[in-house]
Amino acid sequence: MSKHRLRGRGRVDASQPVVFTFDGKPYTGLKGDTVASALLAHGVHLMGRSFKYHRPRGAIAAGSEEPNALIGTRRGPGRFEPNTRATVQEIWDGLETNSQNKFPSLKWDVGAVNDAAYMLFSAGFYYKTFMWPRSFWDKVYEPFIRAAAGLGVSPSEEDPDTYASRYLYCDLLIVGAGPAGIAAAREAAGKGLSVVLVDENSEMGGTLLSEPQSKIDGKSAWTWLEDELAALKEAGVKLMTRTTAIGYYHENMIGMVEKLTDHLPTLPADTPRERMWRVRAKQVVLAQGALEKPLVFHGNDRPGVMLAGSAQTYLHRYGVKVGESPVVVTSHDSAWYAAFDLQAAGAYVQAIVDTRPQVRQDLQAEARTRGIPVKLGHTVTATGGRLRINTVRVNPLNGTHVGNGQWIKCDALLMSGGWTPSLHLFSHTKGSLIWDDDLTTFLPKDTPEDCIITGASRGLWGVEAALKDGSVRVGEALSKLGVEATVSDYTVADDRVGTGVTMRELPTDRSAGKAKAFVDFQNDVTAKDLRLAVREGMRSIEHVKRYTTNGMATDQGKMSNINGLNIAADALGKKQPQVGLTTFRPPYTPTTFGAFAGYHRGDHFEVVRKTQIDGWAEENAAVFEPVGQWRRARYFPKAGETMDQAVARECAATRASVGIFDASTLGKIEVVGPDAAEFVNRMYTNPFMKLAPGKCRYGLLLGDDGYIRDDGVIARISDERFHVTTTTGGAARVLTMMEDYLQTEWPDLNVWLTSTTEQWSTVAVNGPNAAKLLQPFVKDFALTEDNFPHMSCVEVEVAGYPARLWRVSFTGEIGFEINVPAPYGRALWETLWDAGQAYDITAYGTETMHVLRAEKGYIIVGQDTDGTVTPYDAGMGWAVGTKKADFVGMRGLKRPDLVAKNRKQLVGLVTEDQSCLEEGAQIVLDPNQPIPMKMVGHVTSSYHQGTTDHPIALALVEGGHSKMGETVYIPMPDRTIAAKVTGTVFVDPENARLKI
Amino acid sequence: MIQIHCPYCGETLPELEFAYAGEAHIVRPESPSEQTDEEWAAFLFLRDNVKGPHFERWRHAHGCGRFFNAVRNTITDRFYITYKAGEPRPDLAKLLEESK
Amino acid sequence: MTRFNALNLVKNALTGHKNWTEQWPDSQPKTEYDVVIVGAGGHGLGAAYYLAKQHGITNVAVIDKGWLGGGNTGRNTTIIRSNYLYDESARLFDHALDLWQDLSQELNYNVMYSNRGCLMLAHTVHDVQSFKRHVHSNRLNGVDNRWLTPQECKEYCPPINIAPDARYPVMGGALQERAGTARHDAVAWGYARGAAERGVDIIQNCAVTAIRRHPDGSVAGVETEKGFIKAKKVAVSASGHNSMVMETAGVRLPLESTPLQALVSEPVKPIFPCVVMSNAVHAYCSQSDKGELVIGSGTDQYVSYSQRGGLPLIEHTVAAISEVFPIFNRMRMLRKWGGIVDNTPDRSAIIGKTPVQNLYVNCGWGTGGFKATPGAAHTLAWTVAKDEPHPINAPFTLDRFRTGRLIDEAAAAAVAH
Amino acid sequence: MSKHISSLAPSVVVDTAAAHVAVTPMTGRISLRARGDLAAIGKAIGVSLPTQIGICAKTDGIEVVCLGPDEWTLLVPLDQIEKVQGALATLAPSLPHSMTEITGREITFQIEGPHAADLMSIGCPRDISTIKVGQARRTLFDGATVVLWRDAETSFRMDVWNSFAPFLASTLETGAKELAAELA
Repeated sequence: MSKHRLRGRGRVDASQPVVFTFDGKPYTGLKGDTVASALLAHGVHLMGRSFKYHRPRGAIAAGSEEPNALIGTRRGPGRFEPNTRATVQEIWDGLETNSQNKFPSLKWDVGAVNDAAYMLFSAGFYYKTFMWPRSFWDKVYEPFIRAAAGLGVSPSEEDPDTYASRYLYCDLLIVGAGPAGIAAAREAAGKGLSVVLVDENSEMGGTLLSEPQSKIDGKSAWTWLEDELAALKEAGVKLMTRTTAIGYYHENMIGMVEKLTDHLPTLPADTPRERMWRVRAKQVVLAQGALEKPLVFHGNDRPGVMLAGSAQTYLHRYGVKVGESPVVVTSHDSAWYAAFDLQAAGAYVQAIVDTRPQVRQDLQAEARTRGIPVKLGHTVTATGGRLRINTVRVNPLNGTHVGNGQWIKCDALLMSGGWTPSLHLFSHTKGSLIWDDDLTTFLPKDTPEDCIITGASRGLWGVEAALKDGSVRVGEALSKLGVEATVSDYTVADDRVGTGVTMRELPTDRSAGKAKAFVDFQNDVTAKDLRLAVREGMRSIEHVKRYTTNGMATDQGKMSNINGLNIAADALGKKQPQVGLTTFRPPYTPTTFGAFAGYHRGDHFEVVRKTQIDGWAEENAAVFEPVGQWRRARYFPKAGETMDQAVARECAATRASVGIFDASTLGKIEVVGPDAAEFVNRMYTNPFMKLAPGKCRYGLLLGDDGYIRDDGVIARISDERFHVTTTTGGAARVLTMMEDYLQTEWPDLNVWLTSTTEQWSTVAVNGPNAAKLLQPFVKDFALTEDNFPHMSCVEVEVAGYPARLWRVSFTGEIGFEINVPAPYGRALWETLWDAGQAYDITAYGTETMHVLRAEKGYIIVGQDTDGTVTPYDAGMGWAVGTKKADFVGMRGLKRPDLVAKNRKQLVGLVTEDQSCLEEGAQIVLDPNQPIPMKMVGHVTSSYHQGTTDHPIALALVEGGHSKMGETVYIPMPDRTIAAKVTGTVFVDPENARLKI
Repeated sequence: MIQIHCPYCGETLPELEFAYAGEAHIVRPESPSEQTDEEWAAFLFLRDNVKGPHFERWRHAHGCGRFFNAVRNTITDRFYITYKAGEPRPDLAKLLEESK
Repeated sequence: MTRFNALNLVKNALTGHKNWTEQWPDSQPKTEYDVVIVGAGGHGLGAAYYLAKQHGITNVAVIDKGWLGGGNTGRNTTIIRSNYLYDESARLFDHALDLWQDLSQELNYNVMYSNRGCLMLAHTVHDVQSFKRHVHSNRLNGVDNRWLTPQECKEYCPPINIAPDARYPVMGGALQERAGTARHDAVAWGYARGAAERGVDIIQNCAVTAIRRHPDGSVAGVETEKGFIKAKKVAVSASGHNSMVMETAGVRLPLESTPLQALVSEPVKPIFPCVVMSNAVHAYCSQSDKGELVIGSGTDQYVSYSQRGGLPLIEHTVAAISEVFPIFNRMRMLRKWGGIVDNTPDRSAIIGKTPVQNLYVNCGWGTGGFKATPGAAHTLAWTVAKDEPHPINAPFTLDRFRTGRLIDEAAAAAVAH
Repeated sequence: MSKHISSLAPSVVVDTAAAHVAVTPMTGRISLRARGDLAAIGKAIGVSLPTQIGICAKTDGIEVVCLGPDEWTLLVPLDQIEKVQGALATLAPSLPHSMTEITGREITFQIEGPHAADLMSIGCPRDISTIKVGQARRTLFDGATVVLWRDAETSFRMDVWNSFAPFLASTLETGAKELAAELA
């Protein structure tokens, strides 16, 4: 049994010792301990160093609001996280922890020199200096500031754990399982509702865990708690512990993070570390309780200075005495009970120091009975001790006058500045707050959400008040849910209710300018910093916060916001609500990135769409590229080949004999109905009314602004049926755009659209031997020039599968696209592959496809166009049905700038020195001009692996169509390349190769 | 994540099933070629962007696929009403009155 | 006003910091100004500063409905860069970048401009083409931006995952070394202090409810919560609320306002040396001097002024960060917040004159307004002072939406195959 | 890398105490779009078309769900597709409609087991309990559009475009194992 542990006290399991390490030293705690409670049981208060001044710090709290006791936690390789709150982390055998922000050790930290020079590091000091010499900021000052800042160190390895998420719909969600939350749950249970009760702690009970003395309806608090939770469980209430409601989003959506494994000594299989619950509740009850406020005085941050309520928690929940000879300093009744309980547990309370001149008689009597010296109307002006408090200076207060100080020896100082309702989630709802002068705090007012707030979070103190309030307040939610609202009555004996006053900085006889009275502990913001900010013109609390960083530490102002506001308001001479409260922002407590990422990491980060032929490509060593959501085979290297070599081989083989290509990702839309032709005609620039069934036509799709959006080949299958193809990346966009026009602008048209992208696997075979390869597999249909000319389509059987066979070419060679129902795609591919061996068939990927099409001047939307290109710019005026009454984009094309002279137009480029241009390279007319140069265009596509005897490029060039034969220049970092402007067709301009 | 009532499905569903589709009741002119440049620019680009009740379109993209109209308060993000495409613009004053 | 320097800091330290003076006074509106600027963000305050400093126009009020710097100035992820594709954009943002370099000295206020470099990662073949186009265009425009291989990306920013089998493999990156970050609040405060020192009134917590016009159509002044304020000229720079304010003057804008979210992690020791942007994955990250990872999220899809934003977007953003920087998966999010951004159809700003005489606008900065702050402010001041476009802001007219002469940085990165 | 999935090769994706997930064999599917005299269509194909979105109807060998105000998906045995197509074709031109075969487009996962509904809740943002037994909905699962059929309290079918199937199979496998671990 460690020195400060009380046998038989607390909810820890004395029969289960747990060994963990802190800074390499092993400590034994008990099952149920947090790191903080276990260290405190060993008398270890020093747990960390502060952000700016590197001052020694201990745990000030016992829960998730802890700003000081932040540690690194490790579970073997890859499982390390910084800034873990020691007051929350449960211990398990083998847990490794370490202190942070210190060098070389926690006890001797050289960073503490900052503390000595603290007068320089006042609020906003860095805005006022580090400006000279100019060059020093990047090289000297900033690196120095950065290295000094930060708390723990980042993880450095990939996280081996998994994370999960789930949606949950329920009738009633209750956040916080203290007395108010449990009472609310009791009224809701057993009424046929789905009820969820959630608490961030490892066990439910809230305040009751720290106040076992109270008796509820005749039962001891802990017995009552046990019975009540069992009854709730029995009634079907979903009870969730270690689950933090992190944010309140639109319309009663609550994000909750459940910690599943951080408390376990061994990790169970298939179990995620954390799970994000996205809860949608019809009604929400917020019962998050209240947080105790520190008092603000010189030296209030020394290890051993702690919130009185937290000392109570350590005593009752963990059986740990945080000091043997504590002093209590308070402005609120509640801390008196901490003194009484500690005294009862065997400590010698040196004094109760209360800033109030008058305190309840019964408390004073009780202190007398217990033999505790009481100092009413006193203040604390200093503390002593290097790494742990050993003395406190106490002075009498006479009005505003501070009398002579007296040092009292102690080993802990328990403070209470009163309580602040926890309004974080309520504020996320955009709920309004109202200032309560009596309680000197904000209280909840209205919220637009279906949300009720109860218990201490609306300013009620005491177990009985909380129980009754929870029971009553949930009634409104129950009525809205259509069940009877019932109310239970509660009688609580030995309840501890109290009142207090709110203090700003405690009065002192020392120079206020030199006092280190901390408001935001972690960020080392003192009361004088806040006053300085106000003096410098920061009048809004947001300005004060941002100028001083008060409330911006990892506790997000839970300890500091209200104290900061009170002091700033005082400095401004205004009431608190006129100064404002900073916005509470999600998450309620710092939340693991992994919990947000959930399943979406690594292979599962985002969907990877695969064609039915993808497996063949994978087995045949394809190199893939991501294209939108798809992965596509980019090229098929043979052993030792580079991409360029592979592409050159694939290009040559296709032009020489036959190549095979998986075109399944092309978007496909079936347009069906009596008005199908009319619809396609309105959407695309080209005329489609007279396209005969069995024929295909290239189609250009514009936006109504006149710019090219997409393109593709469109086949008329029958009078009332079109098979439209789109680009791979554009498929979803185009279908949405078509649906938009159809549903919104032309609902009178009798036509329907169905996505058939994935109905078909599309195998393209191209090359002089394509027809020869394919013919034997095509049932009863001759692939001759006469019977099946270029740009035709037919429904036939291919290799035994029903198919839509197209005679189209994106390569300039004889080309076919065979569409078969998707599942047969791979079988068809393999059939053709096997038969193609006789023709040295070559599989090619997107890269070769790009080269072959560029040699023919076929554009790729999104590469040769960029959203600012018209059909005329692209040299495709032939595709515009100028005689049509209208099509999408027709009016847009006539806008002034779209008909202006000297627009960028698509041309070919051939370099004079046979070098290959870089895609994206910029083009100028005068290579000798100074920078900034007048650029006239850029290279959109460029290849050297193709079948021409020189590299080719496509480019958008100002007035390019009238610059044929002229020389333009491409200035590169090392040289300038000259190129001749040409047409865009580099291979077979007569299209002779298309003929069978 | 807001919740949206699809007037076709008759269900209130999470936003993830829906796609926003811009301001509502912007009708593509009958004869675009007769539009001036100013009129066409207004059709393409000018939007009310109101702070408060906003007429807008949504599509139940991962459900019935329909585009529909809605009035939503852009300050609270709450819907006053959703209604089918083609139905007339609801009386805003009446809607605001009812929502009180 | 006390000069900010090390000597004064030491002097004040020795006297308990009692002698620092107000950085700007709490001004009440006068009845009349030469220029009223609506919106006390970095752009508006900066414009007032340059009006006073460079154009000698000091009878100026900057009016805000809340506290100065409380809009997008105080809510952004502070990325500063100028490697834009089009000449017009590159000139505007590079002008701003030039001003950023010495802004601390100019304002005698350390805005902590840190040119730690901005690396834009390419994850697809299309990204590579697009970013190389940027690199070449920038080079010929005199804007620094260079191409890095995946290995060089990793060396520049070690947390980047360059595994070739990643869902979005890193295929390279475009690095602008002059780019970086700054302390956003300090920019607003520095301009406010500098403007106030030169006689500008900064009027906070005073909403402008309408712009009033003379019978001849020209601007007469602004109606505010504290009454009418006469003004010879009015410039509106109220990001997130420009549509409403301008509507009262009868000017409709091609804007849609959407919620934009951002978040920070808990602070850790230096681990992330630069700014990294990954457009394909939607991951934008840097590390503040305080040690927090500062992460930009996306915009929600719908028009909204709620500053609330949804959880799914944040989930996606954090997943993207973990995808590109897997070592951060066990880090924790400290807080997230929302802003309202005005988006134009071409994602470029509108700066300058409006159809209403003596009414000027500076709007439509989308998610990228912070980096432009000094440049936008400087050229807006010129335009207001001279009633004519500055050569740099001249292309950013309202009229371009009629003519079709857009500056479409978004379309230039369009994806389709 | 996730596996390849084909409706030609039905397979078990995962089998745990919480849920069993399998790829079902290929079945015939037709997307039907129509307005007007739905009774005539119902008569022609032998099953009356439900008019409320999400409602299903079933007769021998043919199952239909209403997915939109003018949209239905028909599930028919492979050898019956032509017959249904023929029956619908006779209605044109007097009754305009669109009929598109989508047999090859989709993969169907059969999801059964005591925690099948919980498994749906890991990827489906809507409230699963509002899909009553015998109904179906088009919705989202882990980012992909799916049609979710509820055949029993603990039995679902999920239709998804085939390219998304490997990704969703991985989600379902992870989830089923996770749910089983909770039971342990």
